[in-house]
Amino acid sequence: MEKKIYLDNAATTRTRPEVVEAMLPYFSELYGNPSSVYEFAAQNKKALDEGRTTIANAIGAESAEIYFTASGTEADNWALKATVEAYEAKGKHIITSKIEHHAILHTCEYLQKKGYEVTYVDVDEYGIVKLDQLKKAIRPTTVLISIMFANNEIGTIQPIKEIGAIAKAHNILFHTDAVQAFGQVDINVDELGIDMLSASAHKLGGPKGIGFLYIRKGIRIRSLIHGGAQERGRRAGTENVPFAVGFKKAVEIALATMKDRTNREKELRDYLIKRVLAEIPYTRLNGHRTNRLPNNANFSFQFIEGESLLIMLDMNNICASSGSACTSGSLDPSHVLLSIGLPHEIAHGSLRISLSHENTLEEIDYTVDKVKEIVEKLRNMSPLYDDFVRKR
Amino acid sequence: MEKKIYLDNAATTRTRPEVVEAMLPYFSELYGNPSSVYEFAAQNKKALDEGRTTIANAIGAESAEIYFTASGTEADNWALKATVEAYEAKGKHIITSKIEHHAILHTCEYLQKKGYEVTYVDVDEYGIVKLDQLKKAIRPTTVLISIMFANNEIGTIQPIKEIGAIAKAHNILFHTDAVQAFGQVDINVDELGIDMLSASAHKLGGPKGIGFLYIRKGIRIRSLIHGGAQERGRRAGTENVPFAVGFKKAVEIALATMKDRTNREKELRDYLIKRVLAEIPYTRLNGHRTNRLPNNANFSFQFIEGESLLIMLDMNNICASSGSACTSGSLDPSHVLLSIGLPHEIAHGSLRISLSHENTLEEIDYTVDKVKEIVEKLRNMSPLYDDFVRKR
Amino acid sequence: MYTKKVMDHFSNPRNMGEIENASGIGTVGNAKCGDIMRMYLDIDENDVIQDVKFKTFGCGAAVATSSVATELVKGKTVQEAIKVTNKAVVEALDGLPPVKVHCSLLAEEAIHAALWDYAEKKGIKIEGLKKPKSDIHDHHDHEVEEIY
Amino acid sequence: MYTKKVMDHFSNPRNMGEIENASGIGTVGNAKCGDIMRMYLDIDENDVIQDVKFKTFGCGAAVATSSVATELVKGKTVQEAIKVTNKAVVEALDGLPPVKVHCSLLAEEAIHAALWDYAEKKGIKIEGLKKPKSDIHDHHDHEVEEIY
Ligand SMILES: Cc1ncc(COP(=O)(O)O)c(C=O)c1O
Ligand SMILES: Cc1ncc(COP(=O)(O)O)c(C=O)c1O
Repeated sequence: MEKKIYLDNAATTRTRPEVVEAMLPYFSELYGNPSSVYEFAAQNKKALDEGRTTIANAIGAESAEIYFTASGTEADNWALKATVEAYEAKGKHIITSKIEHHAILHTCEYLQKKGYEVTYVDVDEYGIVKLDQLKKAIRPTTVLISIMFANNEIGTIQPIKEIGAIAKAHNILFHTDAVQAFGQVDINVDELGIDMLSASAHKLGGPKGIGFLYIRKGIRIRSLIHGGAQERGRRAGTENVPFAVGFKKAVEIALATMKDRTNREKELRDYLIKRVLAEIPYTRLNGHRTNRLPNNANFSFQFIEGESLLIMLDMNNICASSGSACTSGSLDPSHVLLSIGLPHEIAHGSLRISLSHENTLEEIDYTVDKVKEIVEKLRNMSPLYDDFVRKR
Repeated sequence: MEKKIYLDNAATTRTRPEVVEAMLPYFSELYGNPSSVYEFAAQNKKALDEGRTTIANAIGAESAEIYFTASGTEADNWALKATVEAYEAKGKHIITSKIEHHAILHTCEYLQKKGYEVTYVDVDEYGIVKLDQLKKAIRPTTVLISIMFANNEIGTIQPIKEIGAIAKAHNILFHTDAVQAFGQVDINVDELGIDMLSASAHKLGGPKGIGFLYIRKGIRIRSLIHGGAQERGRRAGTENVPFAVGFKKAVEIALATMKDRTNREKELRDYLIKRVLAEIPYTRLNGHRTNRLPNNANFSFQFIEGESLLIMLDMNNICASSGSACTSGSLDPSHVLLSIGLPHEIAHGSLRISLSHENTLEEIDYTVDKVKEIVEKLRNMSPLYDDFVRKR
Repeated sequence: MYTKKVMDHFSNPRNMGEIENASGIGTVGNAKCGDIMRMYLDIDENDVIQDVKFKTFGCGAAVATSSVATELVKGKTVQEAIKVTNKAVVEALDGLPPVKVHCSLLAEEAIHAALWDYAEKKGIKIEGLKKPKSDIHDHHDHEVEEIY
Repeated sequence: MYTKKVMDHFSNPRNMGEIENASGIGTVGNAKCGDIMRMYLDIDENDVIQDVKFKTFGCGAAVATSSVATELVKGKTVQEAIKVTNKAVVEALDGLPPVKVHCSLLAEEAIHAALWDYAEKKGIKIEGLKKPKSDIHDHHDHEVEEIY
C-alpha cells in the first residue's frame, strides 16, 4: 500500500482535525492568561472551565473535581505521591498490580526508596488482577489501591467495580489509571467507586501534553507542582488553554461516537484476531478474549522477535508496536507479558495492534497478509524455529 | 480606542502566528509518538531534538542538557526538589531570595515542611539581591542557590554573573529562574556560571504549556515525574511535540529579533516612564531604573488601589496587571513590592505594564492619558487622598 | 469575575463624595489590607437618613459595595439602616466572588460606624448598634486555602 | 534509529541460511534476552572460510550484524577471521544505536563459537581463540540508566 496504515492508537492518536480547529483561536487571538483580571482573559478562564465541565460530565463527576495536568503520567504521579503524603498518618502502604504502566510502577519504586511499602498484586493468564490476592494484601496501613482501568499492552479491562467495592469496604482510597479506557468504555466514578482517575487527551484524538486527574470531593490532596494558584491552588503553572479546549472537543466527539465507533472497532478487531489465529500457526492472543479494549489486539508469534517484525511492517508502511511505546528501546521484554505467564522468548515476539475509527477492513486485510508473510520470513531466519522443526 | 491594547506580556504573550504555523503539521499529520520505532515517529523524535538543539544554542548549552517540561513552574519545582534529593548527603540547606516567583517560593515552603532549611535573602530598594547577605547565608550544608534572572513584577535584573561566581567559589549549585529573562536578554550559562535554568515558552511568543530545564552535564539529578523513558529517562510522559516545535520557532524569532526588538521596547518603555512620572503626581517607578527588563515598567500610584485601576483600564480596552497575574485574586499586596520596602497601602496601588514588539507609541500615549484620567478619578474617590490633601 | 450590577456600580458609583457638616462620619478598613471606606450621613430630626455619601479606597468590589450600601440606606430611618446587612448588599449586587465577600462586610461596618458617630455626636444610644471595630481585617477569607 | 547500512542488511540479509555438514557451527545469545545467533562455517583444508551462513532470532540490529559479520569473514583465513571484532562490525554498518551495540558483540561471539566448534571437531587448537561463553547476557548495556 502507498498510504500509511496507522495501527498504534494505544501509543498515541492522530489529533482530530476538529480538535485542532477548536484550539486554533486560543493561540493568537484569545491568548490571555486565565488568571488575569481583564475581560479578555475571562474568556479563557471560561474556556478552561467549560473543558473541565465536559470532562466531569463524561465520568459522572463534578467540574470542581477535575484538575488538568500535562499528561497521564503527571496525573498518575500526582495521585500516588500526593495521596501518600496527605494520608501518612494512617500508614505508608500502597497496593497496585504487576501490569501497571511505568507511570505507576516507577512512581511506586520511587516511593519505596522513600520508605513507603508497595504490594504488587499478580494477574491471571488473561491479565486480570487476582482479587483474592488483592484482598489479602490489605493492611491497616494501606492508604491507596491503584489499579489501571485497562491495560495499554494487552487491552484487558479490570473488574473496576469489584475493586472499588473492596477499597470502599476497607475505607481505602481507590485510584485508577484510565488513560487507555477513557473515551473507549463507559466510566462513572460513582457507580464504580473510583476516588481518583487519571486520563490523557492524546489517546482519544486530543493533543499530546494534556491530561487530567479526577479527585473526589473530600479527599485530602496535596500539590505535586507548587507555585501559582492555578487549578484552585492544586496544580501550579500557567494553564494550557488551547489544549484544554482541544481536550474538551476530543471528549465530546469520543462520547458522541462511542457506541458506533467501538462497535465498528470491535468488529474489525475480532476479524483481525480471527484471521491471524487461523492463518498463522504457533500464535497466541494475549489478554482477555472479551474483557478487552474495543481497539486492542495483542499477539505473540513464537520463534520470532518483535522489533524485527515491527521494522518489516514499517517497511510496508504499517505502524504498529511491540509492548508499550515507552519501553521500546529497552531490551527487556514487556513486564506485562511476563506477568501473564509468557516465557521470555515468547514475550519477545509480540505485536500490539490498536485501531482507530479511521482504520478500514482493507487495511486490516493488507496488514494480516503482511504479518503472515513477515512472520514466515523471520521464522525461516530463526534458529529457534529450526530447532523446533527438527525436534518435531 | 476600539482595538484592545495588550500591555501584559509578562503574564503571557500572544502566540506568534509563525509559531502556530510551525506547530500545525504536528497535530494531524505528523502525529506519531516519538518513542515509537517506525519511521513515521522518527520524524517527531527529530523535531523534538531539533527544538532541544535550538534552545541549547540560545543559552550556550548542549542539546543533551535541555529537558522539556510542561511549564516554567514545573522546571522550577524540578530544579529544587530533585536537587535537594540528589544532594541530601551534603546537606539540606537552600538559599533563595524574597522576591522569587511563587513557583520557587511555594516549592521552598513545601521543602521546609519536609525538613529542608531555606534562607530567603533580602533585596534592596531596587529589587537587587543583597550579595553580602547571600554570601553570609552560605553554610557547609548549602546545596543550592536559586535566584531569579529577572523579576516578573518589577523587571529588575539580578547580578547573575556575580551570584554564579559566589556559588562556584563555594562549590554550590546555582539555579536561576529565567522565565522572564529568556528571549529578552543575552544568556550564556557558561559565562554566567549557571548550573540550572528554567524557562517557559509562553513568555516569548511560544505556546502556554511548555518550558524547559537546563541541567549542566555532570549534575546528579533525579526525576520529578516518573514513568516512561522520555527525555532520556529524566522526565516521563508522552512528549508534546507540536509545542516543542513551536518553542523552537519562538526562540528562533526571539533571538533573531532580540536587538532591534528590545531596543524599540526600551524606547517605548522609557517614554512611558517619563510621561507617567512627569504627568502623574505622587507616583513612583518600582524596580531598577536601568537594570531592568526592556519591556517592563512598574508604577505605584499613591492613594489608589490597583484592581480598581485595572478594571477601569480594562473598560478602556487596556490589558495590564497589578503584581503577578498568578496572585491577582489574592488580597495580599505583592510580596515583591513589600520586599523592596513599599508600605502596604502604596504596594496596593501598583500597575505593571509589560510590552511586546506589537505595541506602538500611539498605544502608549493613549494608555498614559487613560491612566492619568483614571488615577485622578480614583483619587477623587479615595478617603486616603482626602486625608492627605487636608493635612497638607 | 464581577456581575453586571457590580460593574455598573463600580463604573458609575452612586452617592460618591462628601457631605459637609455631616451628622455622622464613619471610616473603616485599613490601607494595609487594601480597602478603606468612609461614609457620610445626613440625618434629619426624625432620624431619617436624608443623604449619604461615600469615599472608598479599594478594589472594584469595595467601590461597588459602598455605592450600593448608600442606596440601600438612603431615605431609611436609623433603625431601618442598622438592619441593612452585608447579605443585602451582596444580593443587591447579584453576588460577589467569594474572595470579595469581605467588602460587603466592610460596607455594613461603614454604615454602622457612621451611625455610631452620629449617636456619639448627639449623645444618644441607638438600640442594637455596637461600637464598630476600627479594623475589620479579620473578616478576610481567602478563597484558595494554601496547599503545599 | 538505524543507519541505511543496517536497514539494508536487515532487509536483504547476506548469507542467510544453513550449511549442511558445516565445518563448524556456533550458537550464542539466549532467547530470554531476545537474541540468538547461529553461524555455519565451511572451511577448506587451507583454513580458508569458503562459505558462511547464519540464522538469527533477534532485533533488526541482530540480523544486520549477523549479516555483515558473514561478509567480513567470508574468504578469510581462520586466523584472519578471529581478528574480526565487534568494532569492525559496527563500523561496517556505519554505527549502531548505543542500546544495540551488544548485538555486534554477539556477532563476534558467534563467529568465535563456530570456529571453536571447527577446532574441536578437527581436534586442533586455534591460536588466540577462547572458548566462547554460551550466554553473553552480561554484554548488555542499557542506554538509559534507570532514574528514580
Ligand atoms: C519569574 C517566573 N517564574 C516562573 C513562572 C511560571 O511559569 P509558567 O507559567 O510557565 O509555569 C513565571 C510566569 O508565570 C514567572 O514570571
Ligand atoms: C495505561 C497508561 N498510563 C499512563 C500513560 C501515560 O500517559 P501520557 O503519555 O499522557 O503521560 C499511558 C500512555 O502512554 C498509558 O497507556
